[in-house]
Amino acid sequence: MTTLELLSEAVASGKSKDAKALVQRALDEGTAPVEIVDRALVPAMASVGEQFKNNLIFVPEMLIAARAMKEAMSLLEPKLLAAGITPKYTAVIGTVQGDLHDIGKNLVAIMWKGANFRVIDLGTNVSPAKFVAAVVEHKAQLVGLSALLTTTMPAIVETVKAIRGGVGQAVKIMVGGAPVTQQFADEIGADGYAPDAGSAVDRAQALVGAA
Amino acid sequence: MTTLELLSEAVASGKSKDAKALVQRALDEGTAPVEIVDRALVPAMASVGEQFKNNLIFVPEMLIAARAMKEAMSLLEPKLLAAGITPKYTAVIGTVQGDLHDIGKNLVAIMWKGANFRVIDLGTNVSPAKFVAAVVEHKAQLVGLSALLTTTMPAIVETVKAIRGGVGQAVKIMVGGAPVTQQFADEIGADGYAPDAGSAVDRAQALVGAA
Amino acid sequence: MNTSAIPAGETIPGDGSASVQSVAKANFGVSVPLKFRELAIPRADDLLFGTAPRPLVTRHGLRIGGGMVYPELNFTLPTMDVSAATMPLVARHYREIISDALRRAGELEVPGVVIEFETVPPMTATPAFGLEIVNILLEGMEAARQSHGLRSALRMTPNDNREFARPPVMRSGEYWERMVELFEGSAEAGAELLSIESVGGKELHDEALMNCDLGQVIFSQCVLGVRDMAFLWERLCVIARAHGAVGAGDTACGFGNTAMVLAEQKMIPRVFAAVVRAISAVRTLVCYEHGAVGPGKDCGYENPILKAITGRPMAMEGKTAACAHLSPLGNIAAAYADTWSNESVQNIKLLGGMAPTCYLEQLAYDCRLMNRALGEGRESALTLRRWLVDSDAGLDPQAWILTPESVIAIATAIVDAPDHYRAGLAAARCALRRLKEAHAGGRLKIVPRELGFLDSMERQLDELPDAEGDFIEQQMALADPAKYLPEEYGL
Amino acid sequence: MNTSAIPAGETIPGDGSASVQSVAKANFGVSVPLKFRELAIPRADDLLFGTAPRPLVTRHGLRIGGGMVYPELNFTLPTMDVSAATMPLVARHYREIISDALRRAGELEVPGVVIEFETVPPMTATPAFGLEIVNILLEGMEAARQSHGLRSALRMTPNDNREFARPPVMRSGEYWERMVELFEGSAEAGAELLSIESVGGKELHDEALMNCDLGQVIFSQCVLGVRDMAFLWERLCVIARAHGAVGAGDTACGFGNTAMVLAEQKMIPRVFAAVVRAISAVRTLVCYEHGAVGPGKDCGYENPILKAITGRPMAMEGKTAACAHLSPLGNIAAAYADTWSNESVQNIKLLGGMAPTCYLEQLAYDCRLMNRALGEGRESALTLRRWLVDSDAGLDPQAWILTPESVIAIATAIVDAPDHYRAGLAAARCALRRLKEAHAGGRLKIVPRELGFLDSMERQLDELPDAEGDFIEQQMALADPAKYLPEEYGL
Ligand SMILES: [Zn+2]
Ligand SMILES: [Zn+2]
Ligand SMILES: [Zn+2]
Repeated sequence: MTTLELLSEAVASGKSKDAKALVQRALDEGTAPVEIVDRALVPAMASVGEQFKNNLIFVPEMLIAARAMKEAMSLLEPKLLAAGITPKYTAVIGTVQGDLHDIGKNLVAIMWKGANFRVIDLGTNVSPAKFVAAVVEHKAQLVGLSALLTTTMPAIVETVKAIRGGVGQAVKIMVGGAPVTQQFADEIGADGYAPDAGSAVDRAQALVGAA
Repeated sequence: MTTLELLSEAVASGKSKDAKALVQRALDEGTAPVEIVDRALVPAMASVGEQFKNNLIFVPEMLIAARAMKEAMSLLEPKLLAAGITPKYTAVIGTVQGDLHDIGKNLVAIMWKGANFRVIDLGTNVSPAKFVAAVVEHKAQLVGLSALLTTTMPAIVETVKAIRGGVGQAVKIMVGGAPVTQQFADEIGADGYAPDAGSAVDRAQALVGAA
Repeated sequence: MNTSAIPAGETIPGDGSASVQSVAKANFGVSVPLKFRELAIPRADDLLFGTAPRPLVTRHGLRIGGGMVYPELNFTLPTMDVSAATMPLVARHYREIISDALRRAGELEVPGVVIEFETVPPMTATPAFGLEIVNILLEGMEAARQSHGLRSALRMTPNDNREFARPPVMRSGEYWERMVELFEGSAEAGAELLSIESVGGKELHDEALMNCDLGQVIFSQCVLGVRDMAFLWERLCVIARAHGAVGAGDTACGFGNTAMVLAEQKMIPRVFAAVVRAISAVRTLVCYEHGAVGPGKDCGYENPILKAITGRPMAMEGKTAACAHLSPLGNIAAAYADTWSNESVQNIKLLGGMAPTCYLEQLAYDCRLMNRALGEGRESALTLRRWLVDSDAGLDPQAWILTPESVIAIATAIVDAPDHYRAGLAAARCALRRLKEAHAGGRLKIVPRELGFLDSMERQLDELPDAEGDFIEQQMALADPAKYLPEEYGL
Repeated sequence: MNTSAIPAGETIPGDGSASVQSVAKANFGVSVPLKFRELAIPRADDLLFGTAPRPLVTRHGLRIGGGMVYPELNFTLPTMDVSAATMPLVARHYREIISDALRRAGELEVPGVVIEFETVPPMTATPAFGLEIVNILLEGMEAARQSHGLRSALRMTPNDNREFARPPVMRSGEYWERMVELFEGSAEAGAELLSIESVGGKELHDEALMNCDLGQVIFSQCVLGVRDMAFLWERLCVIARAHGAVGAGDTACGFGNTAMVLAEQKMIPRVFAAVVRAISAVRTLVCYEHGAVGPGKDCGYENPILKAITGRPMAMEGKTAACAHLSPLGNIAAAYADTWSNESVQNIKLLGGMAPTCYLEQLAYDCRLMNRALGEGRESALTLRRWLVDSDAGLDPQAWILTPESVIAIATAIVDAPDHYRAGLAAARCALRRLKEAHAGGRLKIVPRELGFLDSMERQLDELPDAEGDFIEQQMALADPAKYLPEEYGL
């Protein structure tokens, strides 16, 4: 196996130390940082995401892979930054105002990062204005709104309105969370809906044209 | 007991023959037709409606009273008509397009008649245009829309729109039927909602200002 | 048809060759003797959920009535209209329903599930709409079978649109033809169990209920309804045979359940609704006389009586159909269920998930409980049946006539009668007698303002003539001639 | 508190005089020994629905745990926000819910009903909103009692808003004060059963679940949660006593049920969720150590363990809470229910009526069945319990740890431990051992990709120190210090 293949395997199986060492070896072998990302790290996380989506692995297993990816990236990021290379797509994500639930939102954030999105996580109980400001500031192509309470679904509506009022159709809006349905997403003019974290990556990539 | 009291009792207990005879006796005694209606028949049916609403009697018991009322009226109507006296309020009622259920609608029609409304029953599967035409033709103060299927609730919405478009706020619109809720009535701009036939009379009278 | 020639353990046939056109026109105006002359289940203790003398084996091996109760899931659209413009959304709903509900069924490891597709009127009026959904459901069912081995069968129940004509045209015309077309297409596509909630006679029955008029009730159901069902079910069973499907069963939904709902709303007395239910068994029986093999339609609370008569498996619904209607029969209905149904629920979101999936889960657990008792053997199953029956029987006359002893008594009264009219009369008398006895013995609660109706119903029955011909003449004189077309019933 | 001094058959007291301010500040940072040192129900065959050694008698005479299972109805608003502007509409919803559901309860002649009012966050944040609804519900309940003799009791469950501060402030400040205000006002208005789904420790527990980290699970629940509940429940019981109400119970909803839902979504292994459930019993137990008398909160699936330890009645929910969440515990949960709940359903229209009314009906029939079995005596009730348990136990690890034998084993492990930390450890070990044994013996199905977690959980437990002090030190070093405030737990 090549170094990149070994690296990919190390990340997918969550071996942080091995991953870091293999990144160093690949760099030593003269592989360009962007190639290490595109040919080893992103495919590794894509495969992990796929296994997760198909219920072959659980969240903790995905999380250790994500951690290995992060370790690997810690060596690469300064070099990519120096070369002016950043992820192609930026996503803003948060739980809407009045709602504190973040498990689903956190999972989606992790999976988007694995798919090489830059993810700005605004946390929970986020006001519409804060969403709009973040989309503008980070030039996001995608924004993800999450809610778990039925009492906070109106806050999704308000947030969608605020984003459309602020930046129009320029940003794709995805919504999710236990009480949200495709029908609700359609009605409020969101661009996408994902019933679970597993399908949120495909949907996001399709929306921004990365699929 | 006076003749009018006896008549009232005969109607309430559904004795058609007695009721007819007692109307004749009252007329013979020189009581004015309009007084017979107002002081014997309407109170009798109001008491029957009240008993029905409070679950003290069943529909068949209400129906025989309504039949006795009808018998009694058959003697009075020509005289009232000749004197130019007609019921003060006219109501149009029907089951909306695409729906055939009429039990509830029929009951409401009977109860409204008992409360001395003139009732134009358009039957079932009634188009919005037909509702509008009937409201205009009969100068109705009230229109009742009924639906039982969830697939025909959109037809209620269409019918309300058509009526508002045709005659504006001039007519009060009541809606009812199994899938209908107060919330739905509010949302579509209906004036009233009754969860059951028993409460449809009070609601109708309040709406037209007869209560 | 010689019913004793039907083999126990009916299997859905591979294919057939007869066609709906080949059924000779018969004169249904003449009095037809009952075909079932004895009970398939003569003893009350053999009337049991999950167990039928003549079980039905489906293509994928569900043995309905063969020792296990299966969930039967029903669902419908949220509030919306159905037209060419909305069909993409309609299709999406059904795709979502079937994949989500069957995924859950797989997770709960149900041993099999019956899916019922009951159309809304526009889907019968435009069979292409209905067929599109049939195919979506069958695909979803096949996907679930392949991915996690979930066995299922599709029950197809087109809405009976014939009453859209007023007065209804029952045997020809647009409504009839489109309905037949949908039946044909569905059976061809793979729907295995053909069912209907047929409406023959309903055009007079609604008013009969409002007037608590037992003569008109019997006329609507046992004269008009019986003749319509004979005509209809002959043809449905031809269609079924031609495509390797079966005629499953009908229901007196528009009759017995309308009465029950009116009674729940305190519009008519419960004792009256109870007698109407007993009468309705005679009408629904006709589908089995003309080839239906079960499972009878879920909402037919007369099904226990028909199970006793025919030995066929029956779908039942009770407490877990509260999503579709409230009832006084929540537990007792389960005592006889071979499939256990939620009747109908809209595809709307509940906190726990989409409503059809939530109800699938509830049905699955109900069935698990019944199947545990069945798995321990007959004595255990009878213990559970006793609790289910005693739970409801004493509190409502409609429940009382569904006790095993009432069921056997009414079923016996029916098979002992010479024709459908007198069977209806006998069923009514039997039900009335059982209500009176139970109330007198303190075993059944009847509220005071209903008591007078027991006697008035008896008086009504006493005034009905003995011979069907006289009865028909008497009742036709009373019925509103603008409301129905006697010739559509061969009268 | 000397638990052996509690009289059997607790009755809700008339009134009291202590005040919430009078509770002395205690140092909850030190290890607290468990108060329950033996099981109130030591034999598996005495663990039974409708039956608790220490029943609770309510003001209007419900005897919860006294030989009968009562429905406990829960409901919430449709999708809408709650603010001063929408309160008239909010009030209309609750008025409609209570009158419609109790009318149906009366028609079904339920022997009594518990109504739970669980607030949404804005109703705790603005206690006047919550109190307006409390009064509406109490009026509706009183009206039903007067018009058709329906007995009921109100359980008040304010949403625990303390986590709205991040990191959460547990013992003071706006969120705490408004919540106490709502508890006070509700008890004063007549809410009889005070409950809460308290959130102490949840701020670390969510991540512990995601990582399947048992050390952090035990730290969150048995160190943080236990200390928070001791603080909280001391005060709630003072409020209750002051107004003649009782502290009913808490639940590990945000812990055990979050794990269960994540397992249903295949996010984390079911075996892990099962062990989390066992651990959660230690946390929830604390409310009973500090004066709660039951019925424990419906969604606490750890309640059977707590019933065994405390002898207090428990609310349970299962299949008929599918409206609120799917679960693998649909039937087995009923085996221990003293009240039987639907957890929560929105006030939306189903075809059969408003959803809370439909669910009231379903609960009523479920309870009728259990009460029939109970009415026949202990052997019959144990027969039904056997079916309920066997229905689910072998199919899911979370169900397996709720078999009567598992419940007694885990309960015993807890009361034998010297303190809450070691009780959590013992509960986890016991649950793990039972899962392994059952799987090895072929009695419990565990899917292959979960099997590895059995060993990895055991390894995790082996790495935890013996002494609580060492454990706290170890886990605090691992926890994200930005997420919680140790001093809010007396650490
Ligand atoms: Zn039906
Ligand atoms: Zn909960
Ligand atoms: Zn609850």
